[in-house]
Amino acid sequence: MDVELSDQQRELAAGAREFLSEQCPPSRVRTAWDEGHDPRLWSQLAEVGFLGVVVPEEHGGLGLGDLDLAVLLEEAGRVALPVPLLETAVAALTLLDAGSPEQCKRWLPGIAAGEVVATIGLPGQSLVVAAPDADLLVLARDGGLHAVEADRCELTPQPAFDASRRLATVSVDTGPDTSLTDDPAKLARFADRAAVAAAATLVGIAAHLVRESVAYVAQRRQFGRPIGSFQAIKYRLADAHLAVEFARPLTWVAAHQVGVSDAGDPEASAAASAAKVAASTAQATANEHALQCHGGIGFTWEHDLQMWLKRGKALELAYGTPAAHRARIADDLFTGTGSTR
Amino acid sequence: MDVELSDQQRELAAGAREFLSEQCPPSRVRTAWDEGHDPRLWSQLAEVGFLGVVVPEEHGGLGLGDLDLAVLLEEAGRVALPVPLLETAVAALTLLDAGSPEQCKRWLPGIAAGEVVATIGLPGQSLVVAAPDADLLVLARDGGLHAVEADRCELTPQPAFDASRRLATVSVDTGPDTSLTDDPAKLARFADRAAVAAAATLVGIAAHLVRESVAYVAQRRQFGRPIGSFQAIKYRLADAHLAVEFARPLTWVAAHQVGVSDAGDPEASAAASAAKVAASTAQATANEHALQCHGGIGFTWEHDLQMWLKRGKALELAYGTPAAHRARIADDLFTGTGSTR
Amino acid sequence: MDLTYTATEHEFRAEVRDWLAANTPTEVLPPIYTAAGVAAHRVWERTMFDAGYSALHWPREHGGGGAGLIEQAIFGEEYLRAGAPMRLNRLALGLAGPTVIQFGTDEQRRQWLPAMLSCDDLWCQGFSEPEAGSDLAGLRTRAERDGDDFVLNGQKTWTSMSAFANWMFAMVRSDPDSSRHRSITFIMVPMDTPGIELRPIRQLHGEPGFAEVFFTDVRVSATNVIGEVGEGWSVAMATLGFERGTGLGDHVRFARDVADLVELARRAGVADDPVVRDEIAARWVEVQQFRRHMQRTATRLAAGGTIGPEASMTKLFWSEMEARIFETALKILGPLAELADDAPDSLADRGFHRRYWHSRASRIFAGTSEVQRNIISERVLGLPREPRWTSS
Amino acid sequence: MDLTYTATEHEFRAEVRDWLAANTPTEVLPPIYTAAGVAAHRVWERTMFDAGYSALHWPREHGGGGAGLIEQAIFGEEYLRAGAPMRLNRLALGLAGPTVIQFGTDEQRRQWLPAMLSCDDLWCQGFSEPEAGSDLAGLRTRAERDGDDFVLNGQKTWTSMSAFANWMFAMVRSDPDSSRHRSITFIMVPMDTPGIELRPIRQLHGEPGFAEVFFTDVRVSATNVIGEVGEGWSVAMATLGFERGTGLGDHVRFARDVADLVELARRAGVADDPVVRDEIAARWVEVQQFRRHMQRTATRLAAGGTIGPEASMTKLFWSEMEARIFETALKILGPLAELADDAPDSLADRGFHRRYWHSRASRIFAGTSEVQRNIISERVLGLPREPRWTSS
Repeated sequence: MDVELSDQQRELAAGAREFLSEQCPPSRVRTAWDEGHDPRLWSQLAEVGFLGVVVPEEHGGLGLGDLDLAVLLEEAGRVALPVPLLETAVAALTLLDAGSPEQCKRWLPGIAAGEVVATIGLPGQSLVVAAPDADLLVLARDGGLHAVEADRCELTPQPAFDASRRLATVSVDTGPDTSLTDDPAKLARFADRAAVAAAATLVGIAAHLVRESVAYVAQRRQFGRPIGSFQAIKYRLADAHLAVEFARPLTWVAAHQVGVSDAGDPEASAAASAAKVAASTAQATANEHALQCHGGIGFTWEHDLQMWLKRGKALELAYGTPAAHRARIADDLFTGTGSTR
Repeated sequence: MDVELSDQQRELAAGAREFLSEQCPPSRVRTAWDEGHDPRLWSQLAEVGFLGVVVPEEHGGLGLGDLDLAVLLEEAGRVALPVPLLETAVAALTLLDAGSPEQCKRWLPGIAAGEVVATIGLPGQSLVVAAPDADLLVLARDGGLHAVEADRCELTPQPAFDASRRLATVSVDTGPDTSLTDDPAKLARFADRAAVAAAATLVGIAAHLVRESVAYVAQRRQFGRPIGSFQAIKYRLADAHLAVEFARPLTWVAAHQVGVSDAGDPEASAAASAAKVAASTAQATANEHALQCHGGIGFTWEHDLQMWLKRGKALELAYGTPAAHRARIADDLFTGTGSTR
Repeated sequence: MDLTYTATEHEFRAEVRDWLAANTPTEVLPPIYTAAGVAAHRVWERTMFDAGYSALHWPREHGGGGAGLIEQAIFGEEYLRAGAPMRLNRLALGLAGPTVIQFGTDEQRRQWLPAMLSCDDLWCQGFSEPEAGSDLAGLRTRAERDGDDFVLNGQKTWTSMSAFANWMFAMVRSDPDSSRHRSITFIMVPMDTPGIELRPIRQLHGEPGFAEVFFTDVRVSATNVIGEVGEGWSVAMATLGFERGTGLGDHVRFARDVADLVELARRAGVADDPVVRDEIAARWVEVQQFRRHMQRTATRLAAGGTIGPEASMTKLFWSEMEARIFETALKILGPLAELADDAPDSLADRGFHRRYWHSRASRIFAGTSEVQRNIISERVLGLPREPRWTSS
Repeated sequence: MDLTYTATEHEFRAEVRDWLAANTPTEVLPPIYTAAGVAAHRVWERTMFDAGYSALHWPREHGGGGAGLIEQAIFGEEYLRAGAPMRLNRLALGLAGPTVIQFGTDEQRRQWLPAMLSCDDLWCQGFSEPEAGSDLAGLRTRAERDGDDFVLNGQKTWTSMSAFANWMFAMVRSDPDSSRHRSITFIMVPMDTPGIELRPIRQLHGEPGFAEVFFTDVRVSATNVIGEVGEGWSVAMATLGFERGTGLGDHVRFARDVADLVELARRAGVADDPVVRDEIAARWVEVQQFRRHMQRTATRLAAGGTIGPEASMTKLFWSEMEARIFETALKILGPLAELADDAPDSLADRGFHRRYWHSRASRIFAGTSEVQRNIISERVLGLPREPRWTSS
């Protein structure tokens, strides 16, 4: 029993934090809002191996697993990384899980090398992030999973309040040649992976919101004292910090379980849903309190806070709303396999 | 347009507050917990006219209406009155609304004179308050309303955590001779009246909880200062006070509407449900914060706070849970008459 | 208690409704942060003015409608129901005007009131400063007496309409040596005075509408002072009190927001989801609470009562309620919530995106929820004030 | 990350499970606030002692089980799953014992530890006072030196088990002239000393279990002081730190509470109500958060880490979670929620009524939620402390 990161994972986190804070300052996120996909940032991520973090070494990646990806995505959340690392990594894991050796060979080396931008579309959800930038779309369609090249997709761009999300609805001709699998268990694991990846990113976003707010209220003075000395402010941030710290280990465990369990394992699915609920809730708490602690300045376009506020709000509801995940948990609690008991 | 009490209603409130605080101090509430129904208190309430507040003058009452009753019940809530004034008054209003002249003549004078204890049983709800003490039970049974004498009822006592509530389940042989009405509109108004009367009582309970807590935290010192000077405590009580003050006018309006509208008027029903939700929520907020502000001392049997905490929690869920009332409002919002629009 | 209206009030409502039906622009006017929008709204305000509706709440002797509180509420309700344009000169009619009426000299009244009514003058407000947000009395903009003038140096922020306003009512510090509250002066500043510079503030949701206003040796005649020099704090508090008295009829706006939730749930296909229904019903109840509270407030004011610190309760309730309404909307929209208002698949309309984020700001502007809770606990409930801060 | 157990751990779990299955009393023991209950629980504790399970977490050299954190967690889980009786001498084994082990002399260890393990001595805690609740350092019970003794005068409150305990570990003020924290001494008081009087406190839900303890010229040997005279504050803080380290395996209790919610919903006929299901699922998620947090804490402690102010996060989370669990239960039960546990129609069992109200108290005892939030914001997040109070 060991519910903690390994030394290697801690190093990955520290390395990612250093790299991302240097290479992806808020100004670069802002640029992506205006100018779209940032191919230079994408190449940089490939160079340090982050794009291939879950790609096996034989295909040019680091060969790490779901938990390592979660660690990396928390760091991506902290900088509001404006490129589809989450989606590309989940696509890679899904190719590995459900694709043929040929399909893996065709796409994984390109993903690791940064030559392929991939994204994902979940069952029953119409919006696809980064669709205009993707070379490969892993989509749940017609009861199965499909790997589709970009030129077989027709996109309708759907602008979002976080411009870097670059959403679109996608219409596509699926066929036997695009099919990865029809196994519902693998379909479930695909959705679970997306939920956990979103949870990890949300933990990072929420942690950043708390951290920025703590720094701000410590120096912002009103009524002759730092506003961080007022209990009302202190308790907001204590509650937000609590929510974040209690979402993180659950998210790690869910990532680990989704990775090591059999596809469709109900305990792993329950853990994934729980992680998404907990991280979404933590983000919502941090989001509310961060803006309130910043006051008017946080409501300006100029202030960087908005980029995390918007990304957080978007991811809170993407890849399964908290309500949908709770409904799934309740089904298991009341009628399911007992994995939630 | 006048959403305020009349001078007469204000006088009623002031008179009731003076009378009840003198005649029904916490010690008397405590006694009722141990010794059951307090016939002397019942007689005193009759003498000042409170038991006949809604009974027409021809039957020996004050001939006032639903709003006057709500004003009185708020005061009853403030002292945690341990006798079934609420139930007796709703029974009286229902006899007036649905009973024959004979039925009115038979019961109303006795109610006003304090010779009859009455209680009510709502559709679909098994528990009846003060059943062991009641001479008359107005019960929703078999799709209609019935006025049943105590000796035709068989009781199963159901002890509650607030011992003064004296609950029982009731089995009864209804027949044409017990019937008041089969009109669904009148049945609806019966339930609406109970909900509004509960709401008014809850407002009083919640107001008392806030008031006691304000007094306590102003004098209780910790860390060398009154705990009422801590923002965390102040905000709890500000929120509770806000909830109470914003529940009261809605409760008044609902009482007024239930009284002056046609039986089953959907707007009045929506108002009644809204009042019960708002007052229950206000009580829940005040309940939580009052105990937290009192700390350990509030958790003792000796401290009087517990009597309001328990009565409040009981009434919060009685006469329609907040969830049930919200579901009814939602039905109206989505598919109903549009009275909620 | 009487929920009915008198025959006269019914007549008034019918009259207002008819007039609005006949005169409300059928097309949505351009936003007021654009020149075209200001021009279009000026035309509308002129129409209102000609009909005698521009300032119902002002006394007749000063060109207002002299309407009672109930009429004001009726007008507010009908105005919102008609979907009429937002009021352009809100700050003049709601704040600056009543201040001039109460504290101004006859000469000052003549100078400013008529042009407020006609919208020939547009006004902005100069209270907030970067270092004085919640702590209004912490303001630093200096006003030094120099002959018949004051010379202003400093900075205001969160100034709305400043790009188009030709007047600002402002609080300035006229005596740096005096206490925080005793050294503040309330003054009217012509916005075309040399030394005034604007820097627009773009809001989180992308819209403009606010600006920082910088004063460098801005020379303003001392005749523009309202009340006594050094007594501006109490004038300003009265001004903010006027703001707190408004909002009659606002429940119509929130009721419409809740009706929008019902509609959104239908369009999102979750109208039968009991969790969604439960939450929408909770919002509806809150709007009813607000509605009845506001009607009670109007009744009290109509009977000659006044609003004191209880105004903080109104602000706290509606701003928190509004935030909850739009959080509920987000949940209803689910993954579609993040779509911009002009996205093809957006289920939301009428500027949902702007309204959601704006509801988040409502808890901050015009007194944060924290400031309101301080006022409620200290001035309504009488709890002890915060201890003075001694840096440790 | 490794969610599996080693073969040794599996073996240990099996062994514990088997032992508990064979030895756990099949009938519910009388409550420990009765003499019969104390006697019955003493028998059980003796059984545990004989099996070597009475203090798994103590070092072997002091008679404990010398178990690692993981074993402790496994034992805690199995103990709760078996529905074994509540521990009688919790305060001795969890607080007083570890304090004596860390700060006591060899002589003191010999004097007290064995009888704690065997339950021959029962211990109570003397920290809280009427004027020193959240503000522990505000305590007033005086201890004056007189020859080889201290003479105690004052009052403790919220003392559990005091009617049956023969020892109390207490904080007393040994030097009224010194600063708040520097004048506190940690001392062991024999409860049969003349001058000690008890007044039972009945709790809100009707149960006894606590008492006020009055000291009038109570003479205690100075050899009973733990650590140095005047250094009792740091000893007591370490003692409370031990408390914060416990709770491994507690997630089993909360998981069972959530399972109870599911069962309650079935019995109340609302198992298909999506609003109820949504809320129960939310509670389940919270318990999973707590479970993984506690496992992570155990991992850290097992690796030699320590718990500092983060312990406040654990307390705040579980106490707020527990209160939410039972609020959810109330909503599920609806109008039946107010029924006493022994009412014929009560759907709740296993002391629901007591558990509901107790969950309300969890936010108050052992450091209120306010105290925990202060610690988190100041000592974890580093925000400024409260300003000092100057009466105004």
